[in-house]
Amino acid sequence: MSAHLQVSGLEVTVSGEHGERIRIVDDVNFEANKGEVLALIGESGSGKTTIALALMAYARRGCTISAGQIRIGDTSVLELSREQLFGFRGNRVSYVSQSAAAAFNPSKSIMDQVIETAMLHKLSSKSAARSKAIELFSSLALPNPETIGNHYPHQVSGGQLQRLMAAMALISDPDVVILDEPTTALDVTTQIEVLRAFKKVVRNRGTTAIYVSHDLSVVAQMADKIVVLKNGTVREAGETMQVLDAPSDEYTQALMAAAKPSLRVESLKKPDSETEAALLELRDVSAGFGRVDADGMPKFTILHDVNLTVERGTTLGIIGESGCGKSTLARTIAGLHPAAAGSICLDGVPLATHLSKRTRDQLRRVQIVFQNADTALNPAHTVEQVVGRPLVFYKGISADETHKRVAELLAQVKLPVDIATRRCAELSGGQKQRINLARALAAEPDIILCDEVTSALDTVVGAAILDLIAELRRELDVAFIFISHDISAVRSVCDDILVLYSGRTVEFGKRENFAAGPGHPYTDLLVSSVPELRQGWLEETSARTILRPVDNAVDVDEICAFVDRCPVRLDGICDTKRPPRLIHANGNEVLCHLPQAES
Amino acid sequence: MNRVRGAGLVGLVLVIAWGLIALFGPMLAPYEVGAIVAPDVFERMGGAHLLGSDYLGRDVLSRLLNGARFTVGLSFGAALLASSSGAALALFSAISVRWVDETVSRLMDALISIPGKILALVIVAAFGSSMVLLLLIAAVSYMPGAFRIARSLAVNLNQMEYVQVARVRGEGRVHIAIFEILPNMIHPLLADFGLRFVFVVLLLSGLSFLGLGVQPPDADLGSLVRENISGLAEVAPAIIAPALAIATLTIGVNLLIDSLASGGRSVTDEA
Amino acid sequence: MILLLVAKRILIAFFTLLLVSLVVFSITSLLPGDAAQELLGQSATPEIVAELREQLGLNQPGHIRYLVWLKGLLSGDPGISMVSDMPVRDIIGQRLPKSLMLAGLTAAVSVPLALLIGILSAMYRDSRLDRSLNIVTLSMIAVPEFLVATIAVIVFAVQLRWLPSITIVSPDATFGELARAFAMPVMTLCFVVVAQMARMTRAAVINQLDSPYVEMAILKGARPTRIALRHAFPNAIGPVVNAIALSLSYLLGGAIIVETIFNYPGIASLMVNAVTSRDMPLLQACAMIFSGAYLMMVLVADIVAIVSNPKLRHR
Amino acid sequence: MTASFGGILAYPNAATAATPRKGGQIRVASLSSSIADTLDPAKGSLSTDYVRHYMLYSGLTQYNRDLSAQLALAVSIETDDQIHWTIKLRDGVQFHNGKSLTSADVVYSLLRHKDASVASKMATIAQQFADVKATGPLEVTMRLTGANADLPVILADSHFLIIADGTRDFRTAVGTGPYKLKSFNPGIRTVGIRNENYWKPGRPYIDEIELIGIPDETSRVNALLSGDVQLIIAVNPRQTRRVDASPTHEILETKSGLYTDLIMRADAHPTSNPDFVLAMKYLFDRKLIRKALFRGFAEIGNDHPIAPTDRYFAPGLAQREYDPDRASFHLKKSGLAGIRVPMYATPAAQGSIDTASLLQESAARIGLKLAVNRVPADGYWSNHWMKHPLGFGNTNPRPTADLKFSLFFKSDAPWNVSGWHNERFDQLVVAARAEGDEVKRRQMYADMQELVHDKCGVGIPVFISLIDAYHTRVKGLGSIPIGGLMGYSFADHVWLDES
Repeated sequence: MSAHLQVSGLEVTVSGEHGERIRIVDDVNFEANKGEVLALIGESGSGKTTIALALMAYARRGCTISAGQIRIGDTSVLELSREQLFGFRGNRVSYVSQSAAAAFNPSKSIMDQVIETAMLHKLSSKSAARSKAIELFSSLALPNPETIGNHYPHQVSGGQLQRLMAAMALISDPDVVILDEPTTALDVTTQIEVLRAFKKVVRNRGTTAIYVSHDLSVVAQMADKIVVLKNGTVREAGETMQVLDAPSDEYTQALMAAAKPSLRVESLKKPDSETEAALLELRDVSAGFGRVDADGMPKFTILHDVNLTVERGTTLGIIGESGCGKSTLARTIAGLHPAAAGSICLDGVPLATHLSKRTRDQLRRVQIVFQNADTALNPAHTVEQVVGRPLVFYKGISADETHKRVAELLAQVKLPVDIATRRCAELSGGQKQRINLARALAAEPDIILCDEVTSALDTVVGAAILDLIAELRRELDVAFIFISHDISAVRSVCDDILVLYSGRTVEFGKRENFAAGPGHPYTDLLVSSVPELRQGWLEETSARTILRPVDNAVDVDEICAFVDRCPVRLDGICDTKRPPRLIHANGNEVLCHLPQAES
Repeated sequence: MNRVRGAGLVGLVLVIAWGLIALFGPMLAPYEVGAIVAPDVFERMGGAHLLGSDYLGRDVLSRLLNGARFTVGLSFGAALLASSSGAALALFSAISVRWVDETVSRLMDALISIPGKILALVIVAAFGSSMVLLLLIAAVSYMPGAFRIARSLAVNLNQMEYVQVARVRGEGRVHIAIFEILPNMIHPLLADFGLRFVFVVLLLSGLSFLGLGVQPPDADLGSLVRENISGLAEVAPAIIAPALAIATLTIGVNLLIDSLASGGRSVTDEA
Repeated sequence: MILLLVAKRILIAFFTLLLVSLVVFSITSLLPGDAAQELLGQSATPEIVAELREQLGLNQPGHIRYLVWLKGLLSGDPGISMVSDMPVRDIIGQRLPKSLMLAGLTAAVSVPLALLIGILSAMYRDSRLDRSLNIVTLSMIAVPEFLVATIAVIVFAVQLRWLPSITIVSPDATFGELARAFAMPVMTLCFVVVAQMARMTRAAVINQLDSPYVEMAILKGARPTRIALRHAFPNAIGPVVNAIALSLSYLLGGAIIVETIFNYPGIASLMVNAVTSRDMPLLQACAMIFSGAYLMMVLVADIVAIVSNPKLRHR
Repeated sequence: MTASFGGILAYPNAATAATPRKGGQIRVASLSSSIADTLDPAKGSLSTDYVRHYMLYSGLTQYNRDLSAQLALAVSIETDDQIHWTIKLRDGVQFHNGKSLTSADVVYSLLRHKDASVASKMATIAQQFADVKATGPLEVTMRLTGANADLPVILADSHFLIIADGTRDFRTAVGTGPYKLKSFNPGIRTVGIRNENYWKPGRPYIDEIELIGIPDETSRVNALLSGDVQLIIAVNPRQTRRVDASPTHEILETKSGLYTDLIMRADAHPTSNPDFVLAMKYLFDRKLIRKALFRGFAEIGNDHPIAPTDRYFAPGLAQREYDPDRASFHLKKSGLAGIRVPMYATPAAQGSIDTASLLQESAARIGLKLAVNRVPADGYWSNHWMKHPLGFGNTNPRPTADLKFSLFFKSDAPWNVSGWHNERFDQLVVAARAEGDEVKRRQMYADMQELVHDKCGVGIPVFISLIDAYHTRVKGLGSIPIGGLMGYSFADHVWLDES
């Protein structure tokens, strides 16, 4: 018996600058049986999405499927006529894309889009399609399945959209569903819910699925088979168990290594003296936007009374999900987003809230490195201009000296010197992020604020950047604030960790304390949501109970901000009073009503 | 892909050809611009007068070779002035405090809402007609459009993280405007410049219809069409030639910008 | 939300109009000669001019005249035309509907045409059709409009005698007569405005066609027409209406050449008239109308953009 | 001396063979169209106004084909001394509203030109009406400030058409003319319907005339050729070929005294230099101007304002030819060789821009640089005309030689365009005006022509013909060289043939 899905000799080309064809997918073969989940794994540029799209006989602009065979059931996909393809796509094979927020049409209601496939292929009546959609919504654990379809895409959250997109893909009961990085854009706490929903639906329906991802840990939870791709070729293929336990290809091994959490900071640096003022100290800092009221507080508050201290040469990690205010915190420290209340002191000297009132030296001592190196480096400038500018600006040194110093800095971030003459736009993502760091270092700052510096990078490249940061810490007397949503990254480079939730510090303490034992319920949730690189982890992790929302009438500032999502909340206390700041046995500060729980 | 490049190439060839004619045309002209040299008016092509004669019996080829200079030169100058002053004002506006930005924007709105040809009419009536004035009129008419585009570019770029990095570094506004924002506007502004060039060519020919063109005996291409319009019924080369000249010039410039812009975002906005 | 926006924009519009009137007034006060001289023409002698100036109130200083005019306008009276001695309101009242009619008809033809061309070129991007349409639209603006109009007249009116060469509209004209009368002016104006709108539509739709949700629709098995019309276009409405608004606002003032050639008594030639005869109240009124029309078009475009976008609508 | 203009009414087209036919409608396109269009004869400033006014009103006299005066509402105009005039009015003439014409209407119509608030174009001319009195219900006596034998001709001017006593509101028109006003929109159109009670029995012929203005000359011809209008004024000579090519349309050329002149101010440098002036005059290639600019629709001029068709034209005066050598000689003599002089031309003066380019061309050959300044038509008369050392002007046909000389050349004339001052010439003007002896008068005018030709800073290269074009169904059209469309008064004369 032949496999349900069979790909052989697949080749995809793009046309190069001079009209020549460049192969971006080269002789790819794999197969999957009915009901199996096959994972295509690889980094950006590995051709995984191109292959996935080829399964629907679709190639993006400029690409051509130039050779190979794809069989689904008894259909030879690449031989379908243009007209047949209209009936095939969406009907026999459907697709869930990485960014649901972008893949939903912003101007049409969700329900219209979910049932569109059924309507296009005349699979059922409109009302039947609607009820089927509602059924899928509830089996995907979406809230309010009856009404959620009436909303527009921007009105629901990213995690919900991702599940809605799965419903859209499944409405036609396709033979094969392609899930292209469906959880990459999500927070870990959301990701686990979405993964669980996908797995349940795929298993229950016996759908054959292609799961495209760069994340081995996620794939470990979902896939029966893994195909490892690099530069458009298959590096390794096999059962999930076998690939994870005994990877034969060295690239697979490198992937595995990068995915495993590692500790990059060996020794904790102690403050030189207790009497010396901390390098950076924030006291009761609040910030927000909108009209400022009589008390000087803005209409929408993003940060609530944040306190933190960074000692010279240490690294503070700030972790939290998207929207928790962690980037605002970095911008507030940098003076880009003026604080509404509280104080920020550098070496005991208060900093002006707005950067225009800070001295040039104060500005020099605090540098910020942004998440997205693509937008953080001026594409019109050369590397030397970018890295050299702080030297000229702060030190006013000569051109010759600048040139020499730039070379040193490039060496420091492990880049070849000849890169100095190239334009930033021509560099790769990892190179850009290194330049980004080199620019910050050029100012010889006391502290560098790193805002999600690895999250836009591939795993291997991101790991290398983490290594670099760890090395810089060792070699230079620079403090870092390392902001991330990725707790393993934070744990690997930081001395102290601050957990931010809804603009409030919910837990603060030493890094070691976060590896083990219970802390704030939110911290626990974060830690437990990070997928582990083994099969079965998803099933072992307890499903989250759906909680009753708290009465809207209560002023959220007067109760625990986490109460809506807290699995261990105490009704009558958590939803009525502001939580106290407790010191746990391990020394961590925790913002919670509950005494330290035993786990 | 290759074909697009082909069209761009055609555009480039046309633009270069007209550039050369603008520069060297007067030297190549077989007759004096103002001299009546043909025995009859609206003569056919060929013979002593390659493109025939005009409504007074002047040599069309000579007038065309001379006229290109004005159309190309004036349009180039005016478009350059419009684009550069619009961009400068936009940069200034984008980095200024809100009320300055708002006032400048409203002023541009006010300017853009006065029809260009009528503005030209008023200004020519007020100050008389001269090359410099025509250039200024065209520049003023199209400056608000350039401003709008440049401002929206500048406002977007102003939000970019590299600009924030510069700000955190403590760089002044002028440095940010000139070294951080401006270099990244150049490409779309160039495409916009090409469009503005075309608009100016058309405005000038519209102005020549209203009798506000270049001073005689010289005539820009639009004036050549206009003054020979009575030869239209007999399909005189005197009117066909300059009309074709305008068409090839504007289409050439458009094709060239299209192929340049197809790499990046295409920038097309209001007149 | 929308009401608030409208209110705010109208306020800004008033400010802009004030600015326009100041600009127009200061430019025109630089004009040599005045209504009195123009009224008397070649036969003017200094004494008569002085006397007439006195009567027209032209001997008052400029800023006083401006304030008087502004006061009148604010109380709803744009004044009396100096040249024709008729209320400006009546003169405009005769011309404006004609201009609006021409602009309206042109819009009714050009907008669907431009959308069709724009969407078709976007759908078949870089195809032979796209390139031909591109050349066609480019050629449309590449020929001076007075030449287009004159060729049309010679072909359709003089040679073929299908259409009238000048646009005369009697109040009791039938639809057929109207269509014949307006065919050529509308066509000429379309030549001017269609290209720009079509090119903007193409760019805006292509912009949407490159977005992930369009790829999603393709992968659902939707056909190109459905993708262009039902998926991409609704999201391109914002920039498209903006381009349309800008192009159409040209139709009132930019119609001067068409009005001249087809002898159509619209408001653009009225304004030219006002300039040449130095009829300040009339000139100012025309400027206010052009400027007001522009601001209104832009406002309407913004409102349409908001209404068409659920993100802005449901905020 | 007694001058009497009485007796039989002789209409210009009385000799036409065919019998006029009544009925039909035509649309006529004139030149201009603006909100300044008026129903007030005193304010008429452009051809459309004149045509409209002649449609709606009648005057005391009207022009003959030779621009002499013919009686109209007046049945006699008598004088002994060219100062005191007695005018008897036609009995039984009714205004469009039924009111009868009386002497009060005439007095009002003539005296209002002296009222500045009327802003009459004829204010200066009307200054000579020292006194106008009604001396009977149908009799008016006038006293002039000085002798003027041309009064009857002056009264034929459209500005002096007769309106009802006390009329101030010109939103509508109540006259005694051949057509009653049906509708009037300034800048758009005038529609007149036949006045059944017109004082000329049997006239007018056409039921309804719609008058529009088409300023664009190509559009005007197109409108004629496409059948949208049946009669047009001011065809550009270059467009006549198109009309000729149409079997159903014809051209009507009227040779006239219209000229575009080069004005060289006597009170400014360098045009005060008589040799410079002569050099300029020799630079005119008159034959080329006639051929190239006017396609033959012009008569060669001789640098004085009397056209060859005028009865006072002096044939003995030698024609000045294009002569670059002499021009060069005079330029050298003037010591101004090599200077650069700005020259102002405008669309407002017909043909001036092209004439300027031709002059520029021929001047360049003798080393004189003329910089052509083209300025817009609006504002030209008040801001440029007669204000620059070298510039163009344009003078419409005037009915008499006296008017031409005394309005534009006499040293105290308001429009002494070149600022010329010649005592002998001034004396001749006054003397000729009062001279009753035709032979002596002719000699005086010949002397004046020679003076202007030799000494005055005005160059008149050609006299421009007036060109109308019409559909061949339009009959009865003739020439009255005061202006196009039969001196603007076609409505009184034409009829429409069976198609």
